Parts: sequence; C-alpha cells; structure tokens
Amino acid sequence: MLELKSLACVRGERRLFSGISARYAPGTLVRVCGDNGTGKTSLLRLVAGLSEPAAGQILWQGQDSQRERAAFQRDLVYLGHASGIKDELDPVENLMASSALAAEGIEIGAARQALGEMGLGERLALECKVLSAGQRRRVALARLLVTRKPLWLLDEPFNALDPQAVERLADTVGRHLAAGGMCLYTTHQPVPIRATQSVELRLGRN
Amino acid sequence: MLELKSLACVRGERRLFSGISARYAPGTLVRVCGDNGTGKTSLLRLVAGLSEPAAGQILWQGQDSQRERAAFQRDLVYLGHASGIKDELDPVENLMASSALAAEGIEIGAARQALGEMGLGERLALECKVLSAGQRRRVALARLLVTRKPLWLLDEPFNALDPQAVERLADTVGRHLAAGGMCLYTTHQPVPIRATQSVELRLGRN
Amino acid sequence: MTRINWFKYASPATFFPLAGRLIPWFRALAVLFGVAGLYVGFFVAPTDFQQGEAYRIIFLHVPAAWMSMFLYMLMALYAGLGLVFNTRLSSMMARAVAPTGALFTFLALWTGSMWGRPMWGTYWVWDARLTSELILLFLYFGYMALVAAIDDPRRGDRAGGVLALVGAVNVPIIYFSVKWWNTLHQGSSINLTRAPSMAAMMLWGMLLMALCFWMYSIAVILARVQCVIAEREQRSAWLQELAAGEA
Amino acid sequence: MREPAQADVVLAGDGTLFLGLLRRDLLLVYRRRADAVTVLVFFSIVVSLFPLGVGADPNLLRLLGGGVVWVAALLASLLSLNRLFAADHADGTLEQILLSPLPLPLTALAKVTAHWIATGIPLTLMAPVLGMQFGLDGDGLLVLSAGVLLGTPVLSLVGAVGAALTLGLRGGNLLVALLILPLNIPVLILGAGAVDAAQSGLGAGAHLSLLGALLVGTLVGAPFAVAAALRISLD
Amino acid sequence: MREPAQADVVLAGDGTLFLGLLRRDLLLVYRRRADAVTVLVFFSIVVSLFPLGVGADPNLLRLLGGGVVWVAALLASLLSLNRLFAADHADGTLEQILLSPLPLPLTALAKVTAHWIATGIPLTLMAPVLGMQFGLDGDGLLVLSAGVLLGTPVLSLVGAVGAALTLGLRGGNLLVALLILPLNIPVLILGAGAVDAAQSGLGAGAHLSLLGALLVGTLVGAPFAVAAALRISLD
Ligand code: HEM
Ligand SMILES: Nc1ncnc2c1ncn2[C@@H]1O[C@H](COP(=O)(O)OP(=O)(O)OP(=O)(O)O)[C@@H](O)[C@H]1O
Ligand SMILES: Nc1ncnc2c1ncn2[C@@H]1O[C@H](COP(=O)(O)OP(=O)(O)OP(=O)(O)O)[C@@H](O)[C@H]1O
Ligand SMILES: [Mg+2]
Ligand SMILES: [Mg+2]
Repeated sequence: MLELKSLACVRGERRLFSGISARYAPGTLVRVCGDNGTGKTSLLRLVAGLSEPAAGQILWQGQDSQRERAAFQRDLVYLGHASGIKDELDPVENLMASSALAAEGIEIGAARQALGEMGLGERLALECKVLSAGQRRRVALARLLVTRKPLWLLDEPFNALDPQAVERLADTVGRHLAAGGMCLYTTHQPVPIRATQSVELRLGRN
Repeated sequence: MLELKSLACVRGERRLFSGISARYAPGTLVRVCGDNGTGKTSLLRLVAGLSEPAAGQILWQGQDSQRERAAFQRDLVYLGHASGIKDELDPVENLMASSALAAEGIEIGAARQALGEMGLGERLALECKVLSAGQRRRVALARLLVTRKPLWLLDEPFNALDPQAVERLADTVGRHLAAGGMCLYTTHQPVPIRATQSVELRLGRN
Repeated sequence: MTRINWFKYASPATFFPLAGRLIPWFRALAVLFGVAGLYVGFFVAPTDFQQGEAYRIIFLHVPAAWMSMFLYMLMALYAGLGLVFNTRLSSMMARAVAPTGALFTFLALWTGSMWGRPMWGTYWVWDARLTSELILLFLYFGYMALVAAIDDPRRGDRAGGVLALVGAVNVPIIYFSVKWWNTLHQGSSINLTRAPSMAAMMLWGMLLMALCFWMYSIAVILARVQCVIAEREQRSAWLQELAAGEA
Repeated sequence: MREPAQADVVLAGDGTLFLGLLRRDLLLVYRRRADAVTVLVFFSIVVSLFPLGVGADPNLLRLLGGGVVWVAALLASLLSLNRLFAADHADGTLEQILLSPLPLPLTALAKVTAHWIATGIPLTLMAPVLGMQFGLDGDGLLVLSAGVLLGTPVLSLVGAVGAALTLGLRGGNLLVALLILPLNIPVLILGAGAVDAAQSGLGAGAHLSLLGALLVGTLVGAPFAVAAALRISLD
Repeated sequence: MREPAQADVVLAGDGTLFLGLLRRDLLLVYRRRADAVTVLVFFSIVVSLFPLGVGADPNLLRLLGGGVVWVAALLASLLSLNRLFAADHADGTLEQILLSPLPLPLTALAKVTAHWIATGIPLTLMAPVLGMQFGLDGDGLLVLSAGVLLGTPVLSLVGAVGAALTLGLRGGNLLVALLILPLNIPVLILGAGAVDAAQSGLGAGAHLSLLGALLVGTLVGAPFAVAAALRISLD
C-alpha cells in the first residue's frame, strides 16, 4: 500500500506540483502523465526518497517512508534516465553488481539468463561502453527480471527500446503486477500493459 | 542528391552491415530502421563523416564526401543521442552558440522565437542544467527551426518528447522536405511525417 | 513564568526587522570602542622596553587573530545547527559570518607579517601558528567557494555545513600550536589563572579593540544576513505560504 | 497474490553488501588498471620535476627529499579523487547506491577502501624508490614508507569528503583541491617532519604515532561526513 | 523546390566563426568564473605546501622560490586542462565542432585561447605575489612574471594536445599529466632558470627569449596536432 499525502515539489522559483494525494493498492499500475517538464521525473525521485518534498509525506505500508527510510528503500527499485550502467564492465558484471548493491545478489547463471531474455545473449562479453543506446537500456532493465522487490519506479523505461523489447518489458511489468507488485512509471509513447488495476496520475498543465 | 555506395561498417569483430547502396533525391525522407544494435547510429555517424566506413563511399551532389569534406559538412546538420547542450548556458545562448558554430549565426530575437515555438518560452532564462529531459531535447531541436542546411541527419529525435512536441517536430521535418531538403532519421516509435517521397533503409537482422 | 518564544526569532521574517533595528547601535558602539581603543593603544599605553613602538601593532593583531578563530567557530556552529535542525536562519547566518571571518583572518596575517619584519627580520616564516592561521584563511575561502558554486541555496547551505564542521578541527590547532610545537611565535600571555603578564594599559587597549571588532562584526554580519534574507525570501515568499498552508 | 512483504526477498547482511560493493569497485580498478600505473608515473614525474626546478645540489636534495615526495604524494592522491564518485554520479550508479540497504557510511568506507588500494598502496611501494633518488638513507626511507602507509588512507578519507561535497559542480576538480588541501596539511607536516627527524637522527616515533592517531580519527569520522555530503549532493 | 545548393545558406567567414567560438567559450568561462578563482587558490596552496614540506629556512626558500612557483603553475595549468575538451566531448558539442566549417586547427586555437585567458592570465597576475612570500626581490619578481606570461600559453597549447589525445579514455586526467609533463619540462627549466639568473645578478634575457621562441613554435605547430588528435579521438 503506497500513499501520497499532499505532496508538493518546488524547483527554483517554480512550484511544479502541490497537493498530490493518492492511495495505491498492491497490483496497481500507475502511469504518471504530463507534458515535458511537468515534474514526472521529479515526482518519481521524490517518491524514491532521492530528494525531499517541499511539503507532504509518502507512506509505505502505513509507515512514513522518510522516517523508515531503510525499510522503504529495501522494498523499491528505481530506474531513472541515467541507468547506472558502468562503461567498463560487461553486461553480466553490471547486472550482478547492481543486484548485489540492492542486497539481491544473484548467481552468474541467473544473470546470463536474464540478459539472454533481454536479447543480449550475443553481447555478454562486450564492455557496455560499445553497446548501442537500446542495448545499454536493456542491460539496466534486466534488473527487473531478477528482482523480487514489490515497488517499481520506472522513469521512461521504454526509451530507446525497439518494439520487441518494449513488448517484452510490458510483459515483465504485467507479471510483476499480477504477482501483487506495484509500478509507477512514466512514458510519452502509450504502451499497453496487462494490469487488473491501472490508473493515471496526471501532472500540471504548464 | 545523396548516394551511398556499398557502405560497410565494422565494430570490433562484428560486421554491422555491408553493401548498402542507395540514391536519394532532394525532398526524400529516409527512415533508417532496425532493432537495437543493428547499426543505425553507426550509419548516421558514418554518413556525417564522424567515423570512417570500413568500405564504400558517400557521394553528395556527385562529389565524394570524404574528399570534399568541408563543402559536404557545410550542407548538413547532425543531431545525435548526445545533443550538445551546455549545462551552464541558457537555452537562448545554447541555440545561438550552436548556430554560430555551424556558420549560421542568428540574432537573439530569432533564437527566442524558435525556442518559443518549441514551447520553451517560459524557460528561456534558466540554465539548461535544470531543464527536464524533454526540454533539453527541445533546445537541441530548436536548431532545426533556424537552419537552412539541406541535409538533416537525426538520431532518434523523438526520444523523450511529449506528443505535442513530436507533432511539432514532424511538422518541421515535413516543411523541410517540402522545401526540397532531405532527412535521414531513426526512430523506434512510428511517427507520421508528411513527405512526398518516403523510403525505409532497413538494417540487419541480428 | 512566561516563556519567551525564542523560535520566533529563528524565523527570517521576524529576524529581519529586528536586525535592522540593532545594526545602528552596534555600528555606533564599534566606532566608540574603536576610538577609545586606538587612543589607549597609541597614546596612553607605554612604549615597550624591548620592542619599541612597533609593538603597537599588537592592538590590531591580537584582536583580529582572536576574532578570526572565534568567527570560524561561530560559523561552524551556525552551519551545524542549520544542518541538523534544518533551520534556515542559522545557515544564512553562517553564510554571513564567513566573509567577515576571512577579513579578520587576513588582517591577522597581514598585521602579523608587518610585525614580523621588525621582530623576526622577515615577513613570513613557516611556523605552526602562522601556517595554521593561513589554513584558516583557506578554509574560509573553501567554504565561500563551495556555497557560491552551488546554485540551489538549500543544498549550498547543507554542503557548506558539512565542510564548516569538518574544518573546525583546525581552530584548536591554531590555538594550541604555540604549545604543541616549539615556534617563533609568541605564546599566550593572557591567562585566566595567572595575572596578565603585560602592562595594564596594553591589556586595556587590546580589550577595547577586541570589543570594537566584536561590535563591527555583529553590525556587518547582521547587515549581510539581511541581504541574504532579502534575496532569498523575495523568491520564496510564496513557498512560505505553501508551507504554512500545508501545516 | 503476493503481499509485498519483505519475507520472500532474500536479504543480504551489511557485511555481504559491503564486500559486494568493494568487489565491484576493485573489479573496476582492475579494468582501469592503467590508472594505477598512471598515478605512479605522475608521482614520479612530479618528484623528478623538482630537481629540474630548483637545481641539483645533492645536499640540498637530501634536505628536500622527504618534503618533495610527500607533496607529490598529496597531489597524486588529489588528482585521482575524481574517480571516487564522479563516474558513479554521471551514470546514475550513485542513486542506486543511495537506495541500497547498506548504511551510507559503510558504502563510503567501501569506496574509499577501493580507492586507497588503487592509489595508496602503489604510492607506498613507490615512495622509497623515489626517496632513494634524493639520497635518503636506510632509516629515512623506512620512516618515509611507514609515513606514506599511514598517511595515504587519511588523504583518501579526507579527499572523499571533498569529492562528495563537490559532486556535479563545475570546476569540481579544482574546488576539491581548494577544500581538502588545507585539511591535509597536517598529514604533510607530520609525514615530512618524520623523515626529517629520522634523517637528523632523532626518533620519528612521535610523528608516526600522531599520524596513526590522525588515521584513527578520520577513519571514525570521515565516513559519516561523506555520507552526509552524498545525500546533500544528490538532492 | 529548393535545390540543396549552398547559395542561400548565409555563410560566415572563418574570422567570424573563430570569434563566435571564442565568445562562446569566454561566456562559459564567465559562467564558471568561480573556476578562475579556484585555479588561483590551488596555485597558492601548492606553493604554500612546499615550505611546509621542506622546512622554512628563509635562505633555502629564496633559493627554491622560482622553481616552486613554476612547478605549481605547471600543475595548476595541468589540472584545469580537463575543462578544455572533456565537457564538450561528453555532451556532444565536440561532434558539432568537428562538423563546423571552421578549420579544425582554428577551432583548437580558439579553445586554447579561451583556456589561457581563464587560467594563464590569473596565474601571471598571482605569480609575483607568491614569489614575494619566498623572498624574491624586484628583479626576480619581474622576470618571474615575464616568464609566466610567456610560458603559460605554451602550457595551454601543449596541454591541449594531451587533452585531445586522451579524450574519452578513462583515467584521462592522469594520462594527460603523463603525456604532457615531460613535454613541458623545457618551459619549467627555462622559466625557473630565468628567475635564478635574475636573482644571481646575471641577465635573464637569454632564458626569456628562448621561452618566447618556444611560444612561437608551439603556437604554429600545436593547433594542427590538436586537430589531428581530435579527429582520432572521435572516430
Ligand atoms: C603572519 C604572521 C602572524 C600570524 C598569522 C599570527 C597569528 C596569531 C594568532 C592566531 C594569535 C592569537 C592566538 C591566541 O589568542 O592565543 C596571535 C596572537 C599574538 N601574536 Fe601573532 N601572528 C603573527 C605574527 C606575529 C608577530 C610577528 C608577533 C610579534 C613578534 C606576534 C605576536 C603576537 C602576540 C603577542 C599575540 C598575543 C598572544 C596572547 O596574548 O595570547 N604575532 N597571533
Ligand atoms: N531552478 C529552477 N527554476 C525554475 N524551474 C526549474 C528549476 N529547476 C527545474 N525547473 C523546472 O522543473 C521541471 C523539472 O521537471 P522534470 O524533470 O521532473 O520533468 P519531467 O516531467 O520528467 O519532464 P520530461 O518529460 O521532459 O522528462 C522542468 O520544467 C524545469 O524547467
Ligand atoms: N567492439 C565491438 N565488438 C562487437 N560489437 C560491437 C563492438 N562495438 C560495437 N558493437 C556493436 O555495434 C552495434 C552498434 O550499434 P549502433 O549504436 O549503431 O546501434 P543502433 O542501431 O543505433 O541501436 P539503438 O537502436 O539501440 O540505438 C551494437 O550492436 C554493438 O553491440
Ligand atoms: Mg523526465
Ligand atoms: Mg542508436
């Protein structure tokens, strides 16, 4: 159960949004909508606890996420515009490192398999530096195949992906939701995701 | 008139493509298609003269573009994944600087107007560092409104843009084509662009 | 018993006019003490039997050196409060203190080296006290450079706070340097347990000048903090409304 | 339906997480092993510049030896600081690190450890070789090495605070220098002083134990400062 | 239909382009003006580190003065090199620069000029102040300033070659150091030598004219080397 309580966000002299309140039950898919610059990225970072709201609270399982920061962060995956892929490591090393960092260490076999599913089977031995834009994105997204955390925050995850990859990712998210997970995401290109409960959170008109 | 003559591109030990030959007349819209990692970005960079082909030639107005590099580069605009926006400058300064660099210096009024058309009217005094992903992209794309160069090479220009901005950009490209310009671009999300002559260049199946 | 609500004064909005009312008083006191101190220092205090007239630099040097250290501690304290309790005013105070602190540090260095020429035959030696005082100057500069480099004022405040606290270790080093290392520079001659070992008039001159520097610092810091408040609050007036509405 | 409880999430302990992060960083160090070599070469070049700048009188050089080696070590450590967090910041890894269950001070410690292994250890190994060039003798060399061994972790720790504070700021490189060089001066004084003391036949014990105390102090305090700075820089 | 001929494209001459690029870079310098201050402070700190490291005997210091100031200037210039191309590389501007009609050597020259204005000039102004701390006298100070004025453009030019060659390589910072420090040794020797000569009453004319010759040489050659290096780095 994720609850936003009259959240507000301020950047410079500009109030991006304020008074955002909502409650989301497990299994809900939340699409954060809005034009460029309305504050979607800012909202996701705020929910993840990477920045502090100008006002308001975020409750996770009834607990204030800022006070119970450790417990909250143990439950979430955040993938932003920058995807945290190390140029010098190959995809397998990257995936294993990012999983380990989130306290979900995985075996090399599992990493290979997940990357294979993302269509990177042939590129496992290359440094990520030489991968194409879409391939790098896939390396980051492979993380979603091996995580068991309930709350996903995905900022434009479909960017730079080709249609097959988009479909595969939509499928992954669908399965996550079916298993009772929750997902907040942003996208400018509408993508059909299988979800029993799907809501939109629409941001400002500025 | 742009002509590709049995172009080939090799990265590491992998041949991305080879034997690509085509002729494009003025007014043609070329969509470079292909899955992630098939070499679209590599092809555009190669056409722009930013890297050298493993084999083949690019002819522009009948001249070898590598030999007549200066003349060729004077005719083209290339916008890649990284858009050349300086974090410390504001949108107006960025646009004026990038135009000046391409020997198409513009007045501050023209820059403001172009950025206003891209929907950045309210953000003209902010450092680009604080802009959202889509807004930064728009600053880069505003260049297309003020250039008069005939050959445009656009690598995933629609990335991170909201639907309105996508439409506006499609419109800009359409007008460029109508005026006898030429455009090679890549995209994973199909976007309708008005063009009298529209072809696809499909890359590898790997 | 009525409790004064001190927190009222921790809000920039209430502090601003208060500061405005206090500044003229402190300015006047600074002039007063300054005139008195200089008079005592240059006309009343006896000529030193060892150093001749040059010693009179002491009336600027020692108070400036005291202020340089004291203001750093004050700045670190404010910055730390701002960091821990997220009080806006204390961070603004920290910012306002820094330039004055740097000024006095520079003054101490400068008068010290002017004095060093006749006393030690050189403007500068690399002894522990001089060096640590120089480090103090660099620390002030570092703090100012850091907060200036960060555009977002709140982030700048907090980053500066961390730095100011880390740098605070230097102050005891300056103070005790003459004890810990055997150096050219004078040891402490004013001591709470012992009677002062210098002439009473010299002591008076120094104290008056110290008071003058104090009053000057307070006046300047208050004026500067007013500027900081004005600059920031005009931007965020509506932000306060927002916070008030939400509370 | 899965309740989003933590029960079925395999939780690793802090120790495992710490080692995991350390391993990743060491892997990166290994991939960029050319860097470690470059630190060494930079170190050697700076040390060798001095005789060029000040002339090559052997007695003068013996006098300068310890100080020059220490200054060069300080600069080399400084120059390599931008590797600590900048890359992680630019590519988004730092956000992931902040979201990791590992307490942030431990994260900081892991990264500093990796940095020290990549720079401090090579410097320690190289210092006596360079000291010899300046005509330092047995005792002096020993003290020099011991000092560098104790001092470089302090440089890395203090440096990490500066690097974290200036993350994402333009001119970060020089700003870091400005912030941390003053803080590192005590290390320099103690380290160079130890060599001098040893050369002139006095014991260097006092200097070295002060260095050790400094190390313990920063080891305890710096990780917390780094953690605070990281949170601030990412807000 | 518009024939894609160049006729209707307003073409600016090379001069205009050069000034345009220079202006953009100076605007950036102005925006990051804190950087210029930081160079100065770094310079001062490094100079001040030496007496701490090597002891504070005034006679010794007067002997070292010129050399130390020069070494510090070299390091300050070195540290600021990563501003030259790295940012342009990361954000894609360098591609646009390569595609610009301005001949690449001129581009390089414009960027180096901006870099020198931002670092070389402040260093030149600061050098005599620091020289005074070491007890250099009137003549020595004059020669020091003149030398730094002639030498810093050389440092910027040679540095640009190194910066361009190491673009995008990990550990670029240190690698640059490695590449260019040896090349800059002549500048160091001449600059420090000039001060020594002036201090000891010999004329420093020969040293300074050699520095001038060095400047002319690099001014002619370096831009082409930078251009070639840029092309290679971006392929
Ligand atoms: C640039 C050079 C100098 C610096 C940075 C410097 C720094 C300081 C500092 C920080 C203090 C305050 C310490 C305390 O309160 O215990 C101080 C006090 C003092 N300094 Fe200096 N000093 C310098 C040069 C000199 C010279 C040349 C003399 C005279 C020979 C001198 C004489 C004194 C005296 C007498 C005190 C008062 C000590 C006391 O009563 O506590 N200083 N100086
Ligand atoms: N200092 C500032 N002053 C004014 N506005 C600012 C400041 N800093 C950021 N902003 C604005 O805040 C907004 C940040 O938006 P954010 O990145 O959250 O947008 P977004 O919804 O993710 O957009 P996109 O779809 O482009 O990714 C932008 O509109 C930006 O212009
Ligand atoms: N050294 C190398 N060895 C093998 N393959 C390499 C090497 N360097 C690059 N590649 C491959 O070359 C391709 C480069 O593709 P490019 O960036 O042109 O793709 P793209 O079509 O633009 O993809 P995207 O849609 O993801 O942007 C990638 O598939 C990458 O894996
Ligand atoms: Mg966004
Ligand atoms: Mg691509």
